[in-house]
Amino acid sequence: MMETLFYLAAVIALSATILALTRANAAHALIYLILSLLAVAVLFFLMGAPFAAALEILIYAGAIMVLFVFVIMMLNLGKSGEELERSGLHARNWIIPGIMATLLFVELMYAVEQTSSLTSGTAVSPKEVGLELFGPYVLAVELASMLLLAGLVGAYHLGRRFIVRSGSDD
Amino acid sequence: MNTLSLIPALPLFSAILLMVSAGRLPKQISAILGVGSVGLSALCVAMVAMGFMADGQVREITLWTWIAIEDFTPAIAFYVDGLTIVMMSVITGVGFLIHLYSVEFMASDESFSRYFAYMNLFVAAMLLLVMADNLLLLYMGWEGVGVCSYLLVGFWYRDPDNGQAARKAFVVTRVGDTAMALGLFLLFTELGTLDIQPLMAAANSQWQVGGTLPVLATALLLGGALGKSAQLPLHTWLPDAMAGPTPVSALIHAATMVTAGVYLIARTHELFLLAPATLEAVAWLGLATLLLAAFAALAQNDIKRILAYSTISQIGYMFLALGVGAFSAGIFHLMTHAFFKALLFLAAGAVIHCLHHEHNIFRMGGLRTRLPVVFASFLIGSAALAALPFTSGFYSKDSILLAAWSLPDIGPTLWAGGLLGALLTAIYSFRLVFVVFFGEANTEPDKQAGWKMAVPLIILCVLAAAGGWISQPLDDVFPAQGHDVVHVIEYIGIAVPLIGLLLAYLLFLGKQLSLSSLTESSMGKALQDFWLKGWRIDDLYHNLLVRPFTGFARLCRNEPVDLFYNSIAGALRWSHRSLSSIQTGELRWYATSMVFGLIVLVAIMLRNAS
Amino acid sequence: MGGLQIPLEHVQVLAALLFSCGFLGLMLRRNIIFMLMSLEVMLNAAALAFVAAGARWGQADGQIIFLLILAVAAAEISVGLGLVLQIQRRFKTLDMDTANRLRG
Amino acid sequence: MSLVILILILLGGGLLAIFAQRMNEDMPRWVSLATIVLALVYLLGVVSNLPVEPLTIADAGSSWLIHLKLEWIPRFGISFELAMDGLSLLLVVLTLLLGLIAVSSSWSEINFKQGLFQANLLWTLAGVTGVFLAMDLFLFFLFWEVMLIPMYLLIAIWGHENKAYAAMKFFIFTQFSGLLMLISIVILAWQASLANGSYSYSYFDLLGTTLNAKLEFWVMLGFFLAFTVKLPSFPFHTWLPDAHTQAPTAGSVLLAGILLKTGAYGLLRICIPLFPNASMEFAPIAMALGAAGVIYGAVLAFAQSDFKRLVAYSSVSHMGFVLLGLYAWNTLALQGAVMQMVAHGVSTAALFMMAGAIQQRLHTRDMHKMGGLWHNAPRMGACALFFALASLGLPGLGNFVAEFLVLIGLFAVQPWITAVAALGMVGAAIYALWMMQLAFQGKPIENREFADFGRREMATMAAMMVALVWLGLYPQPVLDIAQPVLDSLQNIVPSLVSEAPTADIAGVNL
Repeated sequence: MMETLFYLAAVIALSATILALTRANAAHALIYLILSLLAVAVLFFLMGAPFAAALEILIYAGAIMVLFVFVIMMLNLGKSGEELERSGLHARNWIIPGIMATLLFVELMYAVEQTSSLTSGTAVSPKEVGLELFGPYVLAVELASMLLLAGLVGAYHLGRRFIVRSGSDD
Repeated sequence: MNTLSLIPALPLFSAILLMVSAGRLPKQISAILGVGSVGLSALCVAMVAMGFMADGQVREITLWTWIAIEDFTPAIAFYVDGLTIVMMSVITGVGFLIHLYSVEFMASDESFSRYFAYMNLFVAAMLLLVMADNLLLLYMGWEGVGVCSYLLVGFWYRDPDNGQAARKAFVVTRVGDTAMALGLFLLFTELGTLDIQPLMAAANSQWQVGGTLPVLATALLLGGALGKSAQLPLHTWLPDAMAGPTPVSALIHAATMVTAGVYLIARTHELFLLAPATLEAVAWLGLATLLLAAFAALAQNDIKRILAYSTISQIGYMFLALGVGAFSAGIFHLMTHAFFKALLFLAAGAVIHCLHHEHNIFRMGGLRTRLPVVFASFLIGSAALAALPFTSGFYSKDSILLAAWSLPDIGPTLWAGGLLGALLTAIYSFRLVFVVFFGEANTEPDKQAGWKMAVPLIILCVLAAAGGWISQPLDDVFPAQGHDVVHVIEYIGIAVPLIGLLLAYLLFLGKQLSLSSLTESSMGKALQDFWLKGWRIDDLYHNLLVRPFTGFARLCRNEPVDLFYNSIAGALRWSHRSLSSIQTGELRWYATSMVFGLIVLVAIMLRNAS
Repeated sequence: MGGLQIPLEHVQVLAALLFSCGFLGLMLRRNIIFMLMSLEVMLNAAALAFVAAGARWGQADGQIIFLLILAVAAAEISVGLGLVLQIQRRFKTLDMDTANRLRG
Repeated sequence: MSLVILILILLGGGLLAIFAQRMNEDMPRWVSLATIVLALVYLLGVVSNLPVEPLTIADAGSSWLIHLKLEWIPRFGISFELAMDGLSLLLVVLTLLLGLIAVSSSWSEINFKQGLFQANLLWTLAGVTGVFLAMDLFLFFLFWEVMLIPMYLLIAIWGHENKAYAAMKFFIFTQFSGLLMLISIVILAWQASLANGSYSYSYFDLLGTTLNAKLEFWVMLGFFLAFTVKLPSFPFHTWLPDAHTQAPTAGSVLLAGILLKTGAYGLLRICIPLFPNASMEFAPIAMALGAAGVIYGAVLAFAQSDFKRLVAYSSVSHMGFVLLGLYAWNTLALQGAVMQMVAHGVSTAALFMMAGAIQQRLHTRDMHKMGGLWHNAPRMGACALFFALASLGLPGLGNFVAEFLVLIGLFAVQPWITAVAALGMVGAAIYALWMMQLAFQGKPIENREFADFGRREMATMAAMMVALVWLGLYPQPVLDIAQPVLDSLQNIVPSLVSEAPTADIAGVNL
């Protein structure tokens, strides 16, 4: 039963992703993307990674997607953007990307080990993750914090100019 | 300072002084410097010559070592023997007269001092040429006179034609000079010295008569001589060189420089004696040149061009003499020719001077009474040129023909050719006299020759008439040559010029004989035109050498080698363009290429893993 | 609470599929917002693969890498969206085919 | 230390010139002049105070006068090694003298950034001096580049209408060939270290290094290309006409007068002694290139209508003689080549100065727009005539001695190539006189304002004329200075001819 749930979530994640990436309307696409992320969170949970599942929902589906929503709302894309997107989704535009993506997928398939092995089934608790994180991975944490700081500064810089001096050209 | 070194130094210093002063000196002082230095030089020559006559000693002096590298040690050194004395006397003596004459001739020219600077420089270079004790120094004089000739032919630089003539003179002779330089290289490489006397000794001891090396070396030297002496095939520059002032033509292109080739061969005659093949070639070339130039002289209208062709022709005689081994006869003719040809040129110059620069003989005429001194000079000069009996030219030409006759095998042919030349010489020289001085006057002279012109003319008249009795101190220089005097030959030699004179009289003055039927025919006209243009050898060279050269130069003008480098640059630019064209700026395109790269990388990794 | 025992390949196939889809979207879409979304999908797919691998061994490392990916995604998207705003302002469009100032 | 001080004087003078501009626009050229004079006086002082008898060393086999070696990068065996012998001395003196000429020729020509101009000029001189003195190949390469960059700036900043192209072309040609040389230097040092066990870039250590024949050839080719591009030899000469034409007068003077000589110096000092076997193999090709350069340069010089281009091509022709002389490698030819370096430096510098003076007055270099300048400027015409005659090799002037020695030396080795190269003398007559005709003779243009040479210009010209006459009539001092060096070089490489040469002259010719 739980396995069925797993495969169901997998199918949902995949189909939601595909739908998200084929929508012309950004808001619609975003909803599908959130759906996909939630489905992935379910997968995490089922694989015994509850902490990851929670963060997936909180940060990915929550914070990041909300950011998208804000931006889409600020930009007010409108009908014309939609038309443009729709025209970009012609069948002939699919050919090369399609081939490329398929090739990549085939290669990744080769990369997947053929020896059938199951996941362990043991859950890894947030505590263990925390211990590991501030133990051997503490340097990575510092790097990540640095990266986030850089992202913060960059976003502030870019956004500030947009907000404060939107009247002037550049 | 030694008298010997003063001889070339005086004109040289005068030339430098005149050049540095750059025309700031008054004309009189320039004239005194220019004429005086050559005159003093002539006096020095006279002193040296008298000393030489007294003791017969060869005089040598080394001023300083020019270059000393291992065995190569040419010095600035002079060597004066009988041959040099003859040459020096001609150069300074005739040179002095011509300088004096120039003072009047050039009196109104704005570049008066420049003229005398060049002339003095020329005299210095020419003296260097004949006095040099080694071939390198001789070569320096050789090139020096070439440059002075260039400068003086192109003296009136405003007319591009004069410049053209000057350049032609220099470049054509340079071709010969280059051959001569190669000859020097060969001589030094093989014999290890360029000092003339040791060189001759070494050649005599190391080379065999008729060997390859002597023939080659003398042929190369001959190249230089042909260029300088305007002999076939390098003679084309001389008629054009008449663009210069007339005294220049008299000094450089009649009396001295053009005979440098004769001097060279005479100076190195021991080498030439080792190479009979070259010597024979000298004779044949001389003969061909003398006939060719004589025919061309017949058809000219320009008074100076007639004289130019006659110069070429007379030098042909000298070459003929050298070729048949009659070196002293050749030098003798050189001297007498210097007298009478200088005389003719100066007289022609006087005519031109008095007729406001008229050159065409058919626009002259009847000048006999109006310019009596000039007429007398011209008459005597022409008589000597035509070798009428008892003139100087008669003695020299006669000895040449005699020497040619006495040569076995080819002798009679050479003699006959020379005789034909003598006939033609008589015809064209008296054609000149008759047309210019007799008949009706076409142009009135506007002035008379002054004393500075007249005195040189008179002195030269005496020399041209009586120069045949001067004996040259050449016995120690050249091998003795005795020939049996064949009286018949002598009589023929006397008769032929007279026949020529008669023919000229009948054709051009008395009009008893008429060539009109001949000259009117298309054939005759073509021939006349052909000769007028000097056998069209100029055209031949123009088409054969000049045009390909200029064509090639024009073709290469924009640097064909750059095509190669530009093609490299072009290839780089092309690849730059094609590479930058894939930088479309489209983000999706970049993403796609990244995917492609990823695919390839993953494929490589998979391949390595498996 | 225990986890599910699932063949690892299945999860990895899913991750690969998601990743390919993300790439496909990246190559296909002209709107930069969709491109950013595709990037998120790809990051997410990678995270999935890590988490699955962590689950295979029952270790926390997979989740830690997920955390790092999350940090990268957050930083990337904050800057990316800032850029989107700038692009919209400068080019008055989000169509990346029109905004091709990178052309060489 | 004296050699270091010499180079430092020039480098420091450059800096001083930049600062001097802040004081006064005219100051830099005075600084420049003073610097060069100081360097010259210092050099002559040093040379005259040498403990040995002036300019000849008793010590058998050694012709070196001064030698200095300091550690620099000991890890790779690179040292700061300078040395001077007669050849270097001659060339350094020539460099400084032409430096004076260059300052004089730029006296009134440069009207902006005077300080930087003079600084670049002095730095070029410093670089060239360094090239002539460096005895460590790495240091040699360094100086090789040092002289390049200020020269590039001289052309690129103060050049004429097409300066960017010319400067870039000059830079790419020399830089690329310099790169080849660097590769060769490194390979050579590496190979030597394999044999000796330790790295050294010193010329003295590398002499006599034996490489395998194939490698030696390629390494030699690297040096050869670097030096023949600089020389320049046909077919690597195409940068030269452009660079010369576009450079300011002082730049042309330096380029023609001394930068080209570094190529010849490199061949003589480095390329042939270090690789005797490969050079022997290569000599016929090098000589053919030299002869081709002589003829080609002469023909193209004739084809030009730009005064400076004409002179530039005449340089190509003249430097062909140097190449011929070097590869003939006998005393006469080598002396001729050295002589040609000196004489050509002077005569071509003078012609470029002439061109610069005309351009300054008429604002054109096109000879078809000149004509009859003799009428307006007889002094200038006389100078031009003199140097044109020098250029065509009139005996009695330095160039003739040089060309004659080269050819007479070459004849013993390669009579046929000599015959071809001798045709260059005819070509020289054609272009030199054609130049005179176009620029100075012919009908003068009416109402043309054209100032004749002034005192400063005449003094410079007169100095060069005296120098050429002296070289032409009494070249012995120069020959004597160079002789011990050439002897020692010939001890290292006895001959570049594989078989006995003179035996077959007759056979070859007929």
